[in-house]
Amino acid sequence: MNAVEMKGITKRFPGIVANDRVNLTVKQGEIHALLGENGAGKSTLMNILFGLYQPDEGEIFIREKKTEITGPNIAGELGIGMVHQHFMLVDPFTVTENIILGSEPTQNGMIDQRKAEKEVQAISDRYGLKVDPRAKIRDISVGMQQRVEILKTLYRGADILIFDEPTAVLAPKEIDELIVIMENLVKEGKTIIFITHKLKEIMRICDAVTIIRQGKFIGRVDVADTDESRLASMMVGRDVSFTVDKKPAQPKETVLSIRNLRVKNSRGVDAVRGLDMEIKAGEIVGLAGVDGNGQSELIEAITGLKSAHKGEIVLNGKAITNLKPKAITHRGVGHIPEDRHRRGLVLDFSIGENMVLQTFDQKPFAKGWTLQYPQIFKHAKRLIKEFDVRTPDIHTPARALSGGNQQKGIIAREVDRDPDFLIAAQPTRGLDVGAIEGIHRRLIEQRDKGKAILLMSLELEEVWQLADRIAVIYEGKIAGWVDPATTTEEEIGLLMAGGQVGTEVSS
Amino acid sequence: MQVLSKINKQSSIFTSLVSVFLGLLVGGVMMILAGYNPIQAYIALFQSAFLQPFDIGETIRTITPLILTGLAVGLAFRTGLFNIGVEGQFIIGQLAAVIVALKLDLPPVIHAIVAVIAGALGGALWAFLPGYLKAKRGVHEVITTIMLNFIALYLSNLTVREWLTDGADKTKEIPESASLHWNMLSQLFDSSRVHFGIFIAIVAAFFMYYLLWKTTTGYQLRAVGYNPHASEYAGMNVSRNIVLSMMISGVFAGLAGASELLGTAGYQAIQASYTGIGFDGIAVSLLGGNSPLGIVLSASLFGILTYGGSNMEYVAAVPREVIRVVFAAIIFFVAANIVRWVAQRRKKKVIDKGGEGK
Amino acid sequence: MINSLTDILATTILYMTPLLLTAMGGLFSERSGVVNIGLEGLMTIGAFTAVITTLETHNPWLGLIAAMIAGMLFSIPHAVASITFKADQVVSGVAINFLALGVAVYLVKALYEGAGQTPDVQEVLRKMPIPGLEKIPVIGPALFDVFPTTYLAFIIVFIGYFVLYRTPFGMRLRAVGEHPQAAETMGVNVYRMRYTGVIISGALAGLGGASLSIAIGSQFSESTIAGQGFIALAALIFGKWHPFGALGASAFFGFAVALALKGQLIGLTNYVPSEALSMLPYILTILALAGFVGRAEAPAAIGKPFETGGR
Amino acid sequence: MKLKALGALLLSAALVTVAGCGAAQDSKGGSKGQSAGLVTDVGGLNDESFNQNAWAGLQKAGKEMDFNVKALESKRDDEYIPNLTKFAREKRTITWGMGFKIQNALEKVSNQFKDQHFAIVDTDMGGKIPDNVAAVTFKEEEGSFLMGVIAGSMTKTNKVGFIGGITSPLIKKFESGYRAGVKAANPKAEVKVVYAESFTDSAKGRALASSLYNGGTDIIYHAAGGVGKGLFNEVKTRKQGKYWAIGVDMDQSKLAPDHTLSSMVKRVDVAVYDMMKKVKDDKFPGGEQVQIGLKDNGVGYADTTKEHVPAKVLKKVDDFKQQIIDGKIKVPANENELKKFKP
Repeated sequence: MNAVEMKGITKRFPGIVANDRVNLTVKQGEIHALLGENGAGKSTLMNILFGLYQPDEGEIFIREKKTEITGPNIAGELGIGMVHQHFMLVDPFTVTENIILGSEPTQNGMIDQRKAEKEVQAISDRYGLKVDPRAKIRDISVGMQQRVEILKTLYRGADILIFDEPTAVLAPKEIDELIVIMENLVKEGKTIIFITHKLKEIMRICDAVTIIRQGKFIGRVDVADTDESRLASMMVGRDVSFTVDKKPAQPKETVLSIRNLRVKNSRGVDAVRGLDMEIKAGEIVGLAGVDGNGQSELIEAITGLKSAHKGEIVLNGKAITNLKPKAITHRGVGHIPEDRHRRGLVLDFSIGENMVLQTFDQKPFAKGWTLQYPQIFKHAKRLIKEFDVRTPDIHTPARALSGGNQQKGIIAREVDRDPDFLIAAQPTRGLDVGAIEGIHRRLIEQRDKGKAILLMSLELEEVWQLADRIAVIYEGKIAGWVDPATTTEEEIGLLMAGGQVGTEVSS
Repeated sequence: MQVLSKINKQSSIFTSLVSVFLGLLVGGVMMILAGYNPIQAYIALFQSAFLQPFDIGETIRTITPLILTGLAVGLAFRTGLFNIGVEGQFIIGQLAAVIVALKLDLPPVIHAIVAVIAGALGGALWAFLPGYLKAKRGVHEVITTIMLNFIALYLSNLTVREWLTDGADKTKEIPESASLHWNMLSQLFDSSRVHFGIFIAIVAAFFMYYLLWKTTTGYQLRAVGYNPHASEYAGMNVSRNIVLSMMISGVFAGLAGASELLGTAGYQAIQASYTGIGFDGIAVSLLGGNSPLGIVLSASLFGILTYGGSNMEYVAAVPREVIRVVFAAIIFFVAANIVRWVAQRRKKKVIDKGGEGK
Repeated sequence: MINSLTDILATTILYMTPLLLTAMGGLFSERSGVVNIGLEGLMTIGAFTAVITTLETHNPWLGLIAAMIAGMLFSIPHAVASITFKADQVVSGVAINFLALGVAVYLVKALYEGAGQTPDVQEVLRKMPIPGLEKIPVIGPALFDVFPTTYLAFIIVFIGYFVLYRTPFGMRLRAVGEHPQAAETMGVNVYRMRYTGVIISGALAGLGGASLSIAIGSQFSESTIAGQGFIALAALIFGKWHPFGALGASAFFGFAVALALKGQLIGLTNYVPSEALSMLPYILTILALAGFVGRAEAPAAIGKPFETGGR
Repeated sequence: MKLKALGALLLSAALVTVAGCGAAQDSKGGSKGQSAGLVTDVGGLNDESFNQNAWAGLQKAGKEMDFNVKALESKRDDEYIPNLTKFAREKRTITWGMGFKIQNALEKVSNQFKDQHFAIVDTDMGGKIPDNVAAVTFKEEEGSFLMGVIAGSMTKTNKVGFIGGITSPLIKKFESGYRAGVKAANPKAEVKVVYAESFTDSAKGRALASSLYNGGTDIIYHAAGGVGKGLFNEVKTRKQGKYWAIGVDMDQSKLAPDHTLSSMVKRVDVAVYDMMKKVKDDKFPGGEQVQIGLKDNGVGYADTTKEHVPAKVLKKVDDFKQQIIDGKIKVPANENELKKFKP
């Protein structure tokens, strides 16, 4: 029996056809992958299935019955549940509160907290989710938050579960756990639609794949009949190489060294706890680790956005510990920030204005107190051209650019300042394959120019491909150094989870 | 509270004009239903604002402080701050100006300049406190500025009664040397009280434009207003910019107070309640889209309606409060962007894609 | 001494009542994610309607109900502009203040032949002692011999807390203010919740205004409200958007006023000018905020317009 | 939104139409030459106080002596000049400015329009009255003195109160007279004085009154405008016959008929009417200060005083009144005079 069948779905937005006659057939009890690049129209299709959008054309059959899904409520009644990529969780609420929101069990008009907690516990136990029903969302890990998302759908009795890029934020160990959970779910008779662009995961757990590209339906194949490279070319429309071309690193003198660094997080708890690290000119050091192990605090301490209360950060032989961000920038640190919308850009400024975010008050962009717009624009035009930032013109607000072009803009700005040390935090998050390739090439190019680069990424794959050495961070300390050429996924996974590994790479 | 850049971008002159027209229409409907004659009322209103040189002069005088308080609110908005305290900074501006005018003995012109500067500094000082508390202690500026308004009012009354006079209701008239009264200008408008303050206001509007869009300081102020996190990342001192923004806002408010005192009133009296000019500045700024030119235009409209409202009451016997209703309606129409909404309804189903991707 | 304590407490209660009612109103609006600067205006319209209705019907209870209804009606433009039209919520709130004061004073003038204030209401709400409890020393006369609106205010705090934190409605309302998209995916109608929040704020602020005009006072004029709505807004923020916080903040403000008044009565004005004492409540509030309260955590989605399906 | 907003407006407007009005403050006299204008202070025309009184007097004069009379309300202090100028330009025979706040404005405008008459109430213009201006002031201290006599004679607790509006010389006149009156009638009685620093905050008035009463005060006199409303609201809820309020400016007994001992009335209407008569008779007292006190019946106690004040006390009051009229008692008008005052 087909659990879901979507036929000829078309959805238009102003200027864009997000879905163009897309078909999707999912059999009962299978894990079905929906594969496509960012912006291919996966999310639109799923939002239609979930009732958030109405299709302009096409039909939907749920369990072989034609239906119209006019809202999330209807989807819920049909047993469709969605695990969102950006978690739809209310931070100050408890796990239970998040789960029961919208369909609260009541007694005399009051929420029956105890009953709800019991029920949540029961479902959690049944599928092996191990969540604490009373914990507040803001206090639990990302992996745990994702399980709360899953619990939300199960609590509502969903048997068709949509997982929207669920592994993007998880550590390898957590991914393993998630896969076990998914298998449990299928065992219990659930059907899963798995949105992703990670081919390995598809090969590992899925039964079938539907591929869409630029809003169009490309095909449906059984996983048993295909392989990674074929899926990749169907997704991208051309052949894709999985390895990043790079020569071996030629590390020179030490550019950055960190000794016994301690940094508190926003809640006043030590997030970086006595961390040591050295990065040399001409190498990329990858910082791997599960989200929330002190990566962000480390980077903010290096760049002066957070103060370290112990330890030392030395750049080119001079201490930069707890200097102001401006001073650190001047001494030659470039920073591609983790969250480009929050930190990297002033979205309401034009892309041109964003290009001088740190240098607006220096010559030639300013003369005394006045800004020299002609110079600023000239500079911006050059960067946009050199780094291939696609924008109608330099006066376009940064907000209006695509994620990839925003990121290219930031990289252009940071790289052009010619820093000795470049921090790239999650540089390709949320970007499509084409953009990722370009950004990776830029980073390698900078390395080859003799820059020291710290690459922080939650995507192990990325660290692996780019880094010359990998530092695994666990609970605010470097748990171990590994050589990407020789290490195994198990080894890194173990380090990320706090285990000990015998091998140590000398630096 | 987020920066109000949105309305600025969307409100074209056309939107504003249509909104003004609709607002007057609402006022007219109210008058008809209450049995008044709106045509007669509006004629009386605009006649009084424009017909005679004296009235034109007085209208300009009414507009003057509104421009300045509008700029004060607008500048703060631009940098992500909601300065409800313009009223209090206005009062302190008056107070500082009158103190200098009465207590110092300086030659003409210089005396006036010093008094104006004192007013500006007074306003800046009064705005420094909420700015500092916001930047350093995270105290919401809306609360502190509301509180400081009350404190300013009492402080002014106290100073007038205990220090500037011997228990009197109001201070002496300021000396000629400190006055912003300019005989030539006044004579031009049939000895109305239009005074030098209007030039201060216009210069302030230009200054705001230049500061925000042409200088490094302005670049930082705007960046901090739009995105404090990115500004911090880029090495700007967010706290300092918040304090600075409040203080510049306070300077505008203080200038409004000083120019009102030195140009219009000529003395400081014990006040039973607020003048309302500071609060009106909020509306002026919002209608003007927080841009200097917009603020000058909306202050003009507000001034015309306010000044003309008195004559409307006199001639057509329509309670002038209807003007407040008209203004409220205009703000609603501009804020809800009624024009764009209608246009969208025509096109149907057109959703602004630019609003996505947050 | 005991007498003074009772006195201070009684004045505190008197002053905090309208603030508390209005702040509770603001709480519902802002918890749903809609900033409400218009509380001042909603109080104004409530105060006006209560007086007019009581003058016509000679029944102050009808006055209270009418004030709530009028507050609700006047909150609708704010809801429509800021929720449906996605207008800036601060702007819309400012417009509400203009509109309410304009309409109220316009109508007073139109109804009473140009008068600046309404006639005096004879049938005001009187203090209602609770037999037995009012006899308790010190707190009895202050807490249990008060206006019905004061009891109402305290009841509303508890009901408000209960509704917000114990009922599905409250949970949904808070969820909408924190993360509307999350609430929407759970089948909560964000628009409806926000409309409800804003309209409740209108009702309670209307009640707050009425408590000033037909319980504490007995008429309406342009200066009946005179900034109380803004102080209520401050109390809401001071109280960190929590019912008991609002209670504490209103009480603190009332207490500061009471201290200042008491200071005059015991002859402090021989040493300190009375204006200085009048400033006291405002100075204390700033000190309290700067000293121990510090950063207030607003509902996460406050002030942000909501678009279906957006992220 | 438009529809709903309009709906609300329609509703409110319909209310108005039902009430059926549209007040015009214009009472056309129809005379050719003679006309008068009145500019209120920010209190507005219907302030239940001196603006309203003055307007009543002017209207009466208009009717009886065939003046064309008109009034202009001022919303803010900066409107005094345009309003006065408007009447001056209309070449009105006389233009009235109400209240001390209007003094500077009237000074300027009268200087500009030298051919026309102006009159101002409640200030002597610092002693320098231009030739085309007449200044009318009241001896509020004399009326307040009588209130003090009533309070001092009738207090059972020997504690009486005074609530002032914003501290200012004018209000100090009321306070000084009142204190002197209490002292004269009952040297043992203590006067508790508080200022609300507001003329509008009736809640503050109520809290102050409540505290005063709780502290043993049994009679309170106020000179605090709208703040005084709070006094009446409070006294109404208290035991009749034990707690009393005394009103000001007009007979305020209707605010709390069973609790109002008396009111100090200030007959602005009479003063205005008399002045208009002088204008009519071409005897305009330009450059002069017209001081109106007990003697001229410009201040005094309200007629309703007899309802709660026993005849014995009333007689005493009348005695004092006569002494003041005869000049035997000089009532203090400020704190310094009060210090020297000996009954």
